Amino acid sequence: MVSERTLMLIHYLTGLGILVAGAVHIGTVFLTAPVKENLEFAGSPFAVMGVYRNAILAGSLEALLLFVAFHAFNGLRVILIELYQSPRWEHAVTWALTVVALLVVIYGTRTIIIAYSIAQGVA
Amino acid sequence: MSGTSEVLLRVYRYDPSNGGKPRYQNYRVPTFRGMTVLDALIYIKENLDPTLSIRYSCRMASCGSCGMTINGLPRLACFTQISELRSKYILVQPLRNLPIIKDLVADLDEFFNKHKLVKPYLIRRDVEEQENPREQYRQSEEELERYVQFAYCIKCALCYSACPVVSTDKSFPGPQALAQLYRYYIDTRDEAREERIRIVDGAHGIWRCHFADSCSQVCPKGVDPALAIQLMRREMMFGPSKG
Amino acid sequence: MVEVLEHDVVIVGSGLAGLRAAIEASRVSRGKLSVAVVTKTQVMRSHSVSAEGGTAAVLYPEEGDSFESHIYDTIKGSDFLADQNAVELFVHSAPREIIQLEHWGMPWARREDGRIAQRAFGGMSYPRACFAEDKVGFFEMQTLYDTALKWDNITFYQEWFATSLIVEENRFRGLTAIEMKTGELHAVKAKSCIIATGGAGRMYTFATFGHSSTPDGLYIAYKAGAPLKDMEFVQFHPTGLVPSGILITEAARGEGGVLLNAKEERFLKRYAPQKMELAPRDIVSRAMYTEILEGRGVEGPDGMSHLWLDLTVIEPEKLKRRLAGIREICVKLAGIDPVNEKIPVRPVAHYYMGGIHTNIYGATPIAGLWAAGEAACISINGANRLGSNSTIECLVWGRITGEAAARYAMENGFSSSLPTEQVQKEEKRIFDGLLGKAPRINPYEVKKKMQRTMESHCHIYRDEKSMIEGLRMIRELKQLPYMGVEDSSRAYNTNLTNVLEIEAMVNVGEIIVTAALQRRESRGAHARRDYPKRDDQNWLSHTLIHYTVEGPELSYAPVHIDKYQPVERKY
Amino acid sequence: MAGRRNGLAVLVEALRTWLVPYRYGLERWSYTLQRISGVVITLYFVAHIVETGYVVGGPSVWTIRPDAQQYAERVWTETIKFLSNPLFDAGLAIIGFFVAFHTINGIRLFLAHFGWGLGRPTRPEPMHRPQSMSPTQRALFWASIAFAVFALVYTTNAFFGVLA
Repeated sequence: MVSERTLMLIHYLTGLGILVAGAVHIGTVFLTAPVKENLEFAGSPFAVMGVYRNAILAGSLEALLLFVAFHAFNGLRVILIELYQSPRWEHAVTWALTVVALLVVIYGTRTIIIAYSIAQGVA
Repeated sequence: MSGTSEVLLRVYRYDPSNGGKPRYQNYRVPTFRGMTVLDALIYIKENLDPTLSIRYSCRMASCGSCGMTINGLPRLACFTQISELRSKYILVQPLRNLPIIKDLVADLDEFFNKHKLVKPYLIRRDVEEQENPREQYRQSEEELERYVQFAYCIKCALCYSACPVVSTDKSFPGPQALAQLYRYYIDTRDEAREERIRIVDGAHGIWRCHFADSCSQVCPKGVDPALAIQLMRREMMFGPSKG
Repeated sequence: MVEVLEHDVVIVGSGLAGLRAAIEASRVSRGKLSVAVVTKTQVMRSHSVSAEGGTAAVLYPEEGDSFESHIYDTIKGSDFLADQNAVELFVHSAPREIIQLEHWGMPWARREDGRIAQRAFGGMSYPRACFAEDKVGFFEMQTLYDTALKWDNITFYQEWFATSLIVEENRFRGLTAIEMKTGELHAVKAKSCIIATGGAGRMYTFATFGHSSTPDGLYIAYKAGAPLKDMEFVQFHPTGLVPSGILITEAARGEGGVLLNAKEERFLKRYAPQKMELAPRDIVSRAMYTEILEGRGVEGPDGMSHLWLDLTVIEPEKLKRRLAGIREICVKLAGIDPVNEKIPVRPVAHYYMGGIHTNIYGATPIAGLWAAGEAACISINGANRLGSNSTIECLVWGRITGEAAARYAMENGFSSSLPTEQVQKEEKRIFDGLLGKAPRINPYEVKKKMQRTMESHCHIYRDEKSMIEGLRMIRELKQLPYMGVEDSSRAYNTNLTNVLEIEAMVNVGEIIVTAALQRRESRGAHARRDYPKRDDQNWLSHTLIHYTVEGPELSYAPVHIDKYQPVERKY
Repeated sequence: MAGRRNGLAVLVEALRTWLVPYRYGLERWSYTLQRISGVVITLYFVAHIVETGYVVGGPSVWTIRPDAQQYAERVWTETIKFLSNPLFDAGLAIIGFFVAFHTINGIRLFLAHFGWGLGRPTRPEPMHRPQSMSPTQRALFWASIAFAVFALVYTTNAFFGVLA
C-alpha cells in the first residue's frame, strides 16, 4: 500500500505538473484559432488536432491527462474519506475512484493516440 | 453596577434527561463597563436561572474552561467583552464538533484523548537521567523560541471546534494535538522524531489539514496551530530543518 | 446502588501538587499501583495554571546563593511561625524539582549559557525565582499533565466532585464523589489518599482565585476528622487588577516595576526603605492599604480605591518578553497597555497559609491520608508566604506525599469492604435532601453576603469588635435555609456542586474568623489593630481547628524552632 | 449539535462547515472555494474527456476508422450545435474562473503546506495576528481571486462580447 505521505507528495507534484502541461495545452489550443471561435468549437477539428502532430506536444497532453486524473481523483478521495470514517468506506472509495480514474485515463489516452494518428495523416 | 443598559442573551439549552430536545432561552442582563460574556452568564446563573450549566473557572483566559460559540464563533466567554461584540443581542451556544453534556457544556473527552495520542511528553534515550536528574539539559533562548509559542496552548478546544476537517473527520487529531506534536518534535531535548512522525502520517493524520486557518483565527492565546502543522509537514517532506 | 471503584492511591485535586503526587506514586511503584486522580475540574483547569511569577530554588550556590539564605528568607518571611525543620527539608528538595521539570519538558527561561534563568522576588535576598515568562504555573501544569499522560496506571476522574471522605477508626477507607457528567454518585475505595485541593479560595469578593477555587476539599477533610491549622493567616497580594481582581504578578516588581500612590510617590520608602517594592507581601499590602485608608489612593470603579503599578519604567522589550501574560490581560480585559500606562491595583485575597494539619512529610493525623500544596499546612509559610515559594511547595510535597502514599499502599492491603452506611448516608443527603428541592433563600446570595462579610470584617486589618460582628453574621448565614438545588437534572448539575461549595465556604469562613479572633497579636498577614505587636511569649504557636457538631474547636501546638530565634522583621 | 451521528446529520454538518465560511477569515473562504472549484473542475475534466472521445470515434471505436476525417468533421459539427447555447458558455466561463482560482490558490497552498511564506514562530503579543495569516498569504489569496476574476471576465467577454 502506498503511504499517505507519498500520495500527498504525488498530489503536490501533479499539481505543479498540471501547471506546466495545462499551460501548454491551453496555450496551444488558443493558438490554433481566435479565442471565441476556438472556445465555441467554430474552427475545424483538424486545426486543434493539427497541434498534436508534434509528438512532444502530444506527449505533454498525455502527461496532463495523467496528472489531472491523479490530482482530481485523489482530491475526491480526500473529500470522501473526510466525510465519513469506516475502513470499509475508505476501502470502497479508494478502489472505486482508482477504477474510474483508470477508465478516464484509458479513454483519454485512446483519444490522444487516435487524434495524433489522424493529425499525422492530415499533415 | 451602573446598569442602565441591557443586553439580550439567547442561550442554547439542552438537558439529556429532559427528552433531549435542544431549545433556546432568552435572558436580559444589565451590563457594566468591562463586563464579559462569562460575567453575564454567571449573572444569569446566580440571579435568573440556577438550572443553566456552564463550565468556567479562572476568568483570566489561562484555564481554558469556558470555550463556547458566541455569536457564531468559538471564543472564551471570560475573554470576550460584551462591548467588543458590538451587539445588543448575543447568541451563546456550546462548542461545535463536540458532543454536548448539558446546556453550554461540551464533552471534551475525545479532544483530550487526541492530545494524549500524540505523546505530548519528552521522550529520551537517557531515561535514568531524565527520571533522576543530575544536570540541567542546556537549551538556548533561540531553541526555546522555536516551540514556546505552541506551548502556550491552554487546551480550550476552540481550534478543535473551528476546524472544518474535524467537523466530519472524527479520526483527524485536530489542530490542538498536531500543534502539540510539533511542539515536542521541535524541542531540542526530544529524541523521538521518527516515532512522532509515524503517529500522524496516516490517511487521517496531518495530511488532512487544508490550511483553512480557522484554528489560528480563534485561538485566544495566539498559538497559531496552523503554522505548527505546516512546519511539521515541511519536516516530514524534507527531513529535519537546521533551525 | 452506588458503584464502588477500587484504586490503590486516590488523589483529590489536579493542581500542581496533585499531578506531581500522581506521577511520583506511579514512579515509586514503577507503574504498578493504580492511581486515581479525582478532580472537580478538568485536569488542566485547576487554578495552579494561573500562578504567574516564579518558582524559587537555590540553583547556583557557586554564584553566591545558598540554602542557608533561602531558609532564612523563608523563615523571616513567615514571621517565624514556620516550622524550621520543614523549611530546611523544603529548601534542600527544591532544586531537584526544578531540574526534574526541566527534564520533563518545562520551557524555563534560559541564560546565555543555556542554563535556567532566575529573577528577583519579594522577600528573597537573592534572585532565585526560576521563571518561564510570567506563566510559570501554567507551564508547570502543562509539563506535569503531559508527563502524567505517560503513565497508563493513572486514571483521571475529571469533573468528579468529591463530597466526603470515608474514614473508619481514624483510618482512611475511601471517598464518595459525584460524576458531574452523569450526576451519579460513586464511591472510590483506596488504600491511601492525598488531598491536594488548594486553599480556601474565593472567600472574598476581591480575590485572585478562579471561580472553582473553593474550600470544599478542606471542608471534607475537616469533617472527616482532620484538623485544620493556622487558618487565620490569609495572604493579600499587593497587586490585584482593579476591578476584576486578576493577579498582576510580583515578578512585575521583581523586573523593576514600582508602586505609586495618587501623588505619584513611591510610598514604600516609608514602610520598607531597604527592599522597597520587593518586601514581603504582607508588608507591601499593609502599606498599600494604609495609603488607601489615609486618602492617598485613586478613586476607582465601585468605590474601590486603588494605587498605581508603574511598569513603564521597565524597558519595553523586556516587559513584552518577560511579562507577556499580564500585558495580555491588561490589554484585553482592562484596555491598558502597561508599556505606556500605569496599572490600577489594590491588595487582593490571594493565598491561605493555613490548611490541613500535617507533619513535615505531609501526613495528616488520619492514617492513610496525606495533604499537599495549598490545602496542606506543613508549615513552611507560617504567618506569611514569600512569593515563588508556593509553586515549589506544591512540587516538593507533591513528590513527598506521592511517594509516601504509594509506599503506604504497597505495604497495606484493603480493608474487607467499604463502610456502606456512610456511602448511603451521603447518597441520601445529596439526592434526597438537596436535588430538586428549591431553597427558600438563594444560595448565591448567601455566598455573596459571606464574601462581603469576610471583606469587611476579616480583611488585611482586623479588630475584635468587627470580627465578633462578622462571626455573628456568618453564623446567621449558616442557619439560613439556603441548602437546596433548584435544578433537578442529573447531568452536569453545577447548581448542586455550587451549593455544596457554598456550604463549605460558609463553614470555613466561620473557621477563619474564629481563629483570627482568638489570635491576639499581629503576626505576618494577621494584622490586628487592637494588638499591633507580635507576641512571641504567648502566640508563637500554631492554631489547630477541630471539627465538632457545634462548630470549630481551637487548640494550639508549638512551632518547631531549630536555629533561628525570632527577631524583629525589618525590610 | 447534540444527538447521535447519523448519515444525514453528518452530511448536513459537512455541508455547513465545508461550504459556509461565515464569520471566519479569508483563509476559510479560500478553503471553501478550493474545495468547490476542485470538485467542479473534476466534473468538467471527465466531461471534457468524454466529449473529445466522441470526436475521434465515440466510445465503441478503439481503432482508427477508415473514414476518420469525415466522421470527426460530422461529430464536431453536431457537438458544436449541441453545445452552442448560452448555458454551456456561462458554464465554461465559470470553469475558467475556478481553474484560475484553483491554480493560483493551489500555488499558495503548495508553498504554505511546506511552511513557506508563513514566518517563524514567535511569542505572541496581545492582539497578535497569527503568522499563518501573513501578508504574503493574504496577497496570494487576493492574487488568486484577481486572476480568477480576470479569467471570468475574459471568457465571458469572449462568449458574450460585452466588451466588444
